[in-house]
Amino acid sequence: MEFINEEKVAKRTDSRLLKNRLSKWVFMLATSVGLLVLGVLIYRIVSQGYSYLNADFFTNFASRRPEEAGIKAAIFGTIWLMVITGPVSIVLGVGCAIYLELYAKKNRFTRFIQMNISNLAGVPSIVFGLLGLTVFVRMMEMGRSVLAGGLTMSLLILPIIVVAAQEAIRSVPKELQEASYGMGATKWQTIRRVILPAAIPGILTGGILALSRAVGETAPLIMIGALTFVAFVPENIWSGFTVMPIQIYNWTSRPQVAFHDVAAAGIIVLLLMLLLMNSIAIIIRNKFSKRY
Amino acid sequence: GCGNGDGSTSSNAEGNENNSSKVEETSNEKLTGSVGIDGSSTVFPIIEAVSEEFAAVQPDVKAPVGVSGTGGGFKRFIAGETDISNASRPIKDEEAQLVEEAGIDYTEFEIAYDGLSVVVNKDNDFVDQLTVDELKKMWLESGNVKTWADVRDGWPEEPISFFSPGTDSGTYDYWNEVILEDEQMRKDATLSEDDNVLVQGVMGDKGGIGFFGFSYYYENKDNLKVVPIVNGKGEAIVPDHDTIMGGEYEPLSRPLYMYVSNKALAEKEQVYEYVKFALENAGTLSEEVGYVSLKDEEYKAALEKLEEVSK
Amino acid sequence: MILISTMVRNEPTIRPDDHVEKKDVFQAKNFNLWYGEKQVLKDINFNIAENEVTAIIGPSGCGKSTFIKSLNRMVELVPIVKMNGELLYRGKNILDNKFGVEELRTKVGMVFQKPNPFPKSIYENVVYGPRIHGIRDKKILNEIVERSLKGAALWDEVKDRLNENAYGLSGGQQQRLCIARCLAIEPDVILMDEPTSALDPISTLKVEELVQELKEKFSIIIVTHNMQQAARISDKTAFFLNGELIEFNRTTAMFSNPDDKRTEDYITGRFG
Amino acid sequence: MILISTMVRNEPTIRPDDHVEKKDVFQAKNFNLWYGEKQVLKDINFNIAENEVTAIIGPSGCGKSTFIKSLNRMVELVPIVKMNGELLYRGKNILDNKFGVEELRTKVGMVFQKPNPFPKSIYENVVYGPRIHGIRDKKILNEIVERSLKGAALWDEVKDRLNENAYGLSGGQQQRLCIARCLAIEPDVILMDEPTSALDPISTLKVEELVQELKEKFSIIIVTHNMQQAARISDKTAFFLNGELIEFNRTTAMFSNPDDKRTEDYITGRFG
Amino acid sequence: MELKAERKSVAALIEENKRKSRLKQGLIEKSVPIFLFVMAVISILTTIGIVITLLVETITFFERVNILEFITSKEWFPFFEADPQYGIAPLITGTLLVAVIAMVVAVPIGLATAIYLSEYASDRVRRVIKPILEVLAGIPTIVYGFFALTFVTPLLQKIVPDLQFFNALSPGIVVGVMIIPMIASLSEDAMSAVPRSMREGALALGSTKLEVSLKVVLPAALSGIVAASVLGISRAIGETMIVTIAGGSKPNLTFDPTETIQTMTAYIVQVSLGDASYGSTIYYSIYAVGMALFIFTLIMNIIAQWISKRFREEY
Ligand SMILES: Nc1ncnc2c1ncn2[C@@H]1O[C@H](COP(=O)(O)OP(=O)(O)OP(=O)(O)O)[C@@H](O)[C@H]1O
Ligand SMILES: Nc1ncnc2c1ncn2[C@@H]1O[C@H](COP(=O)(O)OP(=O)(O)OP(=O)(O)O)[C@@H](O)[C@H]1O
Ligand SMILES: [Mg+2]
Ligand SMILES: [Mg+2]
Ligand SMILES: O=P([O-])([O-])[O-]
Repeated sequence: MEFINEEKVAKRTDSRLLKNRLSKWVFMLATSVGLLVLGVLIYRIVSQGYSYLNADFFTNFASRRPEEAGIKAAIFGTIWLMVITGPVSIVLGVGCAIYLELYAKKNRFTRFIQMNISNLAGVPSIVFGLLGLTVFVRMMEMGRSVLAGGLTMSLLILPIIVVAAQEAIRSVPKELQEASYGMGATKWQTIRRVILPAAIPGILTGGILALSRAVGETAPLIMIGALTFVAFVPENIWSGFTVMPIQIYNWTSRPQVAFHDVAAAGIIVLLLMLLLMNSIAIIIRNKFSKRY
Repeated sequence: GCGNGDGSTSSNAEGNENNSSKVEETSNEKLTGSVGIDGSSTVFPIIEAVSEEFAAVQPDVKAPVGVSGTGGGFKRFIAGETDISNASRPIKDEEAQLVEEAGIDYTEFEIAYDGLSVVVNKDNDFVDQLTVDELKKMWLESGNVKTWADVRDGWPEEPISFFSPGTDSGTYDYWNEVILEDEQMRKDATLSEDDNVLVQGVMGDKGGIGFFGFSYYYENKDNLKVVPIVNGKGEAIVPDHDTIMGGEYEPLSRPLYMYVSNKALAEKEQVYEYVKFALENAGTLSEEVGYVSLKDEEYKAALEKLEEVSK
Repeated sequence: MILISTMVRNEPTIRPDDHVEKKDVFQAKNFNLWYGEKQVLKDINFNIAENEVTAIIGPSGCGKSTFIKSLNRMVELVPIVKMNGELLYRGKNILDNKFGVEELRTKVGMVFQKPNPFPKSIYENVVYGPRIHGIRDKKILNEIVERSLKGAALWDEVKDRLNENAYGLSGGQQQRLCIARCLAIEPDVILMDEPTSALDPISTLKVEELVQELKEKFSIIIVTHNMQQAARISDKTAFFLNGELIEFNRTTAMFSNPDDKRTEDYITGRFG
Repeated sequence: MILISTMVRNEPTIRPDDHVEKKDVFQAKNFNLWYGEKQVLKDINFNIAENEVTAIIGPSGCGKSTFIKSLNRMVELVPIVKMNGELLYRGKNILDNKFGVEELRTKVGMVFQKPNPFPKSIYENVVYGPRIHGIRDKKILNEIVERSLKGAALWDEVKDRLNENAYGLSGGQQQRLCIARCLAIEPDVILMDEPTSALDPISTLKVEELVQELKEKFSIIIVTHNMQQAARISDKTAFFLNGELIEFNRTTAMFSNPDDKRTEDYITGRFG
Repeated sequence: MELKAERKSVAALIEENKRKSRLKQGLIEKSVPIFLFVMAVISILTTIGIVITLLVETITFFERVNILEFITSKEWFPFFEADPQYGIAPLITGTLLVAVIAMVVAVPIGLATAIYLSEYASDRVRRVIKPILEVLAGIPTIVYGFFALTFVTPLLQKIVPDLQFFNALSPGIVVGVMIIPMIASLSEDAMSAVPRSMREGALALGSTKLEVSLKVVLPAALSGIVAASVLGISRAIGETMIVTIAGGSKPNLTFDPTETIQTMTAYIVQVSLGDASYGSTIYYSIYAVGMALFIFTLIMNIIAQWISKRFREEY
């Protein structure tokens, strides 16, 4: 009872409590920096672009006249890109995740694959662009097609999907697997009927979030040379195409100031699309998160 | 311009034979297929307008336009990736040789005039005019210009920032040829294939100076100050529609070009139609996007040339 | 003063079936098991008779779960496991690699500590087993569902909501659903690993009653940490300690008069 | 036949200190507690005397942990908690909002179910409390460390590796380290929430012995699910059921002759 | 009796089916893992693809440009035919400048945000703020680039009069803002992974929330936080569009954030916008720069993984 002097402790407690109270505000302030920037960014874009946001904007192709410029080709291009990137990356990613989580022995090679995936997730997108340019566009002679773009993007988001799918699979309670094995189910039966259905929400959530990354990426498509003025909707996987970020980039680099407003309108559409995708992901996540 | 060499007819005929059936099948009314276009960023606004209008006439033909710069466009043209290559300078001899080696015959069409515009920041109130020699001194590595005072006595001792189109651009080549006379451009210039970067750069930098196609100045004339350039007669001329058309704005006025593969013209109906449409409408459209049209006779002559090579 | 014997069912010590010769469903012969380097089961020898409830008790970590998971080879889900000795199911050595685990597990069902229904409807849970074993006929499946749920004493409670998600059920109902799911493929033996430890007292009671009924048709091996439970429901009890089988005896005998000092210490709560 | 009284320490029923008037450290008066809408503690009334070991027993979910966490207001970490009534610590109502929790918790230490040392060195763990209270003097800190570790019967085992990470210790050592950490700020009361439930028998024994020693200087309130443990180490026992305090009595009295039928059922293992 | 008879029938049915499908099932069980293995290997093929792509063209590049010059020369002027200079140093300093500025912005703010979210904010607040912050990470970089150029740079020019229009500061700050959510989120994960019991232990000793956060949670989560920061650097190094648009395209060996710079990524974009053709040295140079970029980020990623593995706390 001699070291802890009650009076001293009490005195110190006051200053400790004050610091404690202040710190909350400091942390809150820091948090609001991010929110503030987001607010400013969105406010600027909306105030700049909303006047161009009408039905025509969605049904028109690009034009030299700002009033007539529309984003149709880019929207369809983006959708085409997703139609290729989504299935390819999800099938590959989930397959890889299943292998790693459920089949692979914990040996060196598995660890190597795992490490490789983490590293791949950190490779700059522009390097994927170089890969796409060299392998898909030039070597495989796909040209500047939707297919080349879609495959490049698939590889870009593959690691994200693998990691998300692995997490989803891992979060399926072990007990469920045990229950299935306990009934005499084979491994694949257990995977197909128990693990995958239970992991699907997580996989979809991760997949959609990864896809939304692909939707917003510009640099790799610049590398493989997605085209600038496109006044058509891709018809097949060999068509040339443009996507929303490229179209926006194109508009921002126009000399006419009015096009910058068009770009802002395009950004609004892009953000709405991303918002939609994220909301779907969040809904899926919330809907299924409390199941076990 | 050259390129309508002897070899053209033979390879032309060859292509025709191989694919004649296809060509005949395509109805004149409704065409399909695609036209591959790439090249100059200077020419881009015109061709974009052409493509846009063409889409109204032939909605099923895909005519996307790339912007790789003149040099970049030629590289793709040589690789056979495009049918039409836009250029803000005539094709270089080396390029022409490569095209020939690739077995591609082509035709050159002039489609409009441009006045290469030299601009400075809007707040710059002392630069009233520049001579070609001053420009050269400023832009050469060897000119040792650091501040405006180094350019002309009496100008303030403020640093200059230089903005130039990238080396793949025809504009750069033209500048290189006319102003720099093929000497080394200064290294600290910001180079960009994206002309808007140059516009923004000069706009945002008090000591900025840059040059690019007239249309980029024209669209931003409220935010930039164009510098009158002293021509051969000693007059300081501001680039505008009349001075460019009338030839007073020199030496920075230049024609803009389209290079078209003869084989594509002959084999692909849609390419032929596209080029024809372009030549018929280039005058109006180039005026609309801020360039200067050629004379009507020149377009007429070009159309005749088209008929000839695509036979 | 309370006698511990009041914990044990009031039945005559010599029970009528004592002289009936029952066959053994499982026999362990010098069975050893390691996780990696660590030996978790040491030289286990004992026979488990059919149509009886065999309880396995012992302090946490003594290897109870490991042992019953060996009986349907679920223990092999841990990759580092190594076993030797013999483990005979109805006379066949299940450690023999030629013995198909799927087949074994079809015969030897298992109920786990935490109720683990699939996140599907009640109906789908029950027909899971039959389905994976290729039974598709809707009528047969319906029949199986009804019979299994009745067998697990759950039918009356859920018959009107067979298509609702199993997670809507209470913990005790979920556990009985898991038992029903297990019954659906008509196993021979049912392994239960602390099936009531996550349940409230009333649900526990229900499951205990159910176990009593089920032993008419199945052989049941149940792990429990609750000695009173072992005393209440089992015919024989095995006491494990540090991976060794210390004592195996009729439950009544073991609880009233343990042979081994350690058994006595454990059941009187001196440790564990 | 085993008598349950063997579980209880062999001490005379009337103990020498029975007539000494001890002061109360805690008094609960009509204390109620809700988590959201659910009432978890109902009208609790009882007094906890100083320099005694008070055990709290009861089936899972009856509110034991909630109760002792109320005593140092740790329960307020659950945002939805609501309390009323009075909870007096040395005569002052701690539910009074003016009473600083930091101060209260300096006086009322707590040891948790799972050992929770900080991921720092053993030394740093012990001096954490003194440090935040402004003690910087190296010499004093060293002394505190030695005394606290000795107090927690850990000094001899760790004195040569004070700078090693606390996670290198065994579970039982970690738990004693947590006790030492708690002793370092010289509390008045020590709350313990099932402090041995994650420990092996030998470590359990050590902690139990320690508790016996500590009560000389501190008042100790200990939650346990192990009735034998309560019987072994506590002076008084409180039996909780469904949020109610069913019975509170001298431990010897309660285990040999419970007043309430439910207490009897519980300590004989009829439920829980 | 009846039950007994029926029971046999289901068990028999199963038995029967088993025999019938044994072959098919055996085949599935054997082939599925092979199939999945192939998919898993695609990730490796991708890496191999990247490495080979970069390597082959880089080697060609070094056949034309001395590798020593590449590493040691201080000038990067590839576009001048007469006397091209290929010293990657200016691109690297440009890249690092942006990355450092970004980290100066992102680490304190991201960390403070993480502390706020994990230690102070109520569950509800966290559930609202976190997804909103994640939006910051999801905004296409092209939008940020536009924002940096047209909003942040003019704003900064009012504060720092000497600021060039294209500079490292503005994109640096904006890249920093972009990676705030990444650092905040990963750090928050690391802090949330610190067991509740640790906080309770500290609180029970009379600590204030601030003390719990700074003295217990933060040190315990340190490895996760450091790993998050290293990943943040890696992200900043690889960021392309923001620096391309707002950083300028003037390779500049400087550490002055007010000057125009060019990053490695921006150079690659600059060249590919001009569509460098096969065969030119410039064309190969983007692969060499890409290789440098790849190596940089690879090292960062490996460091991050090493940190989070090596120093993973076993609570
Ligand atoms: N997957 C595993 N890997 C390594 N060791 C394990 C594994 N599972 C269990 N063990 C160890 O094997 C021993 C026996 O574990 P087991 O789960 O069989 O005990 P138990 O008697 O069932 O205990 P409880 O009553 O806690 O369930 C323990 O020491 C445990 O630590
Ligand atoms: N954070 C919480 N929010 C809501 N309800 C809670 C919370 N914590 C506990 N409860 C509920 O309060 C009741 C009492 O819980 P408490 O943890 O005090 O029980 P306990 O007697 O300590 O049980 P155990 O022996 O399992 O530790 C339980 O019904 C529990 O479900
Ligand atoms: Mg167990
Ligand atoms: Mg508790
Ligand atoms: O893009 P250019 O017109 O300058 O070649």
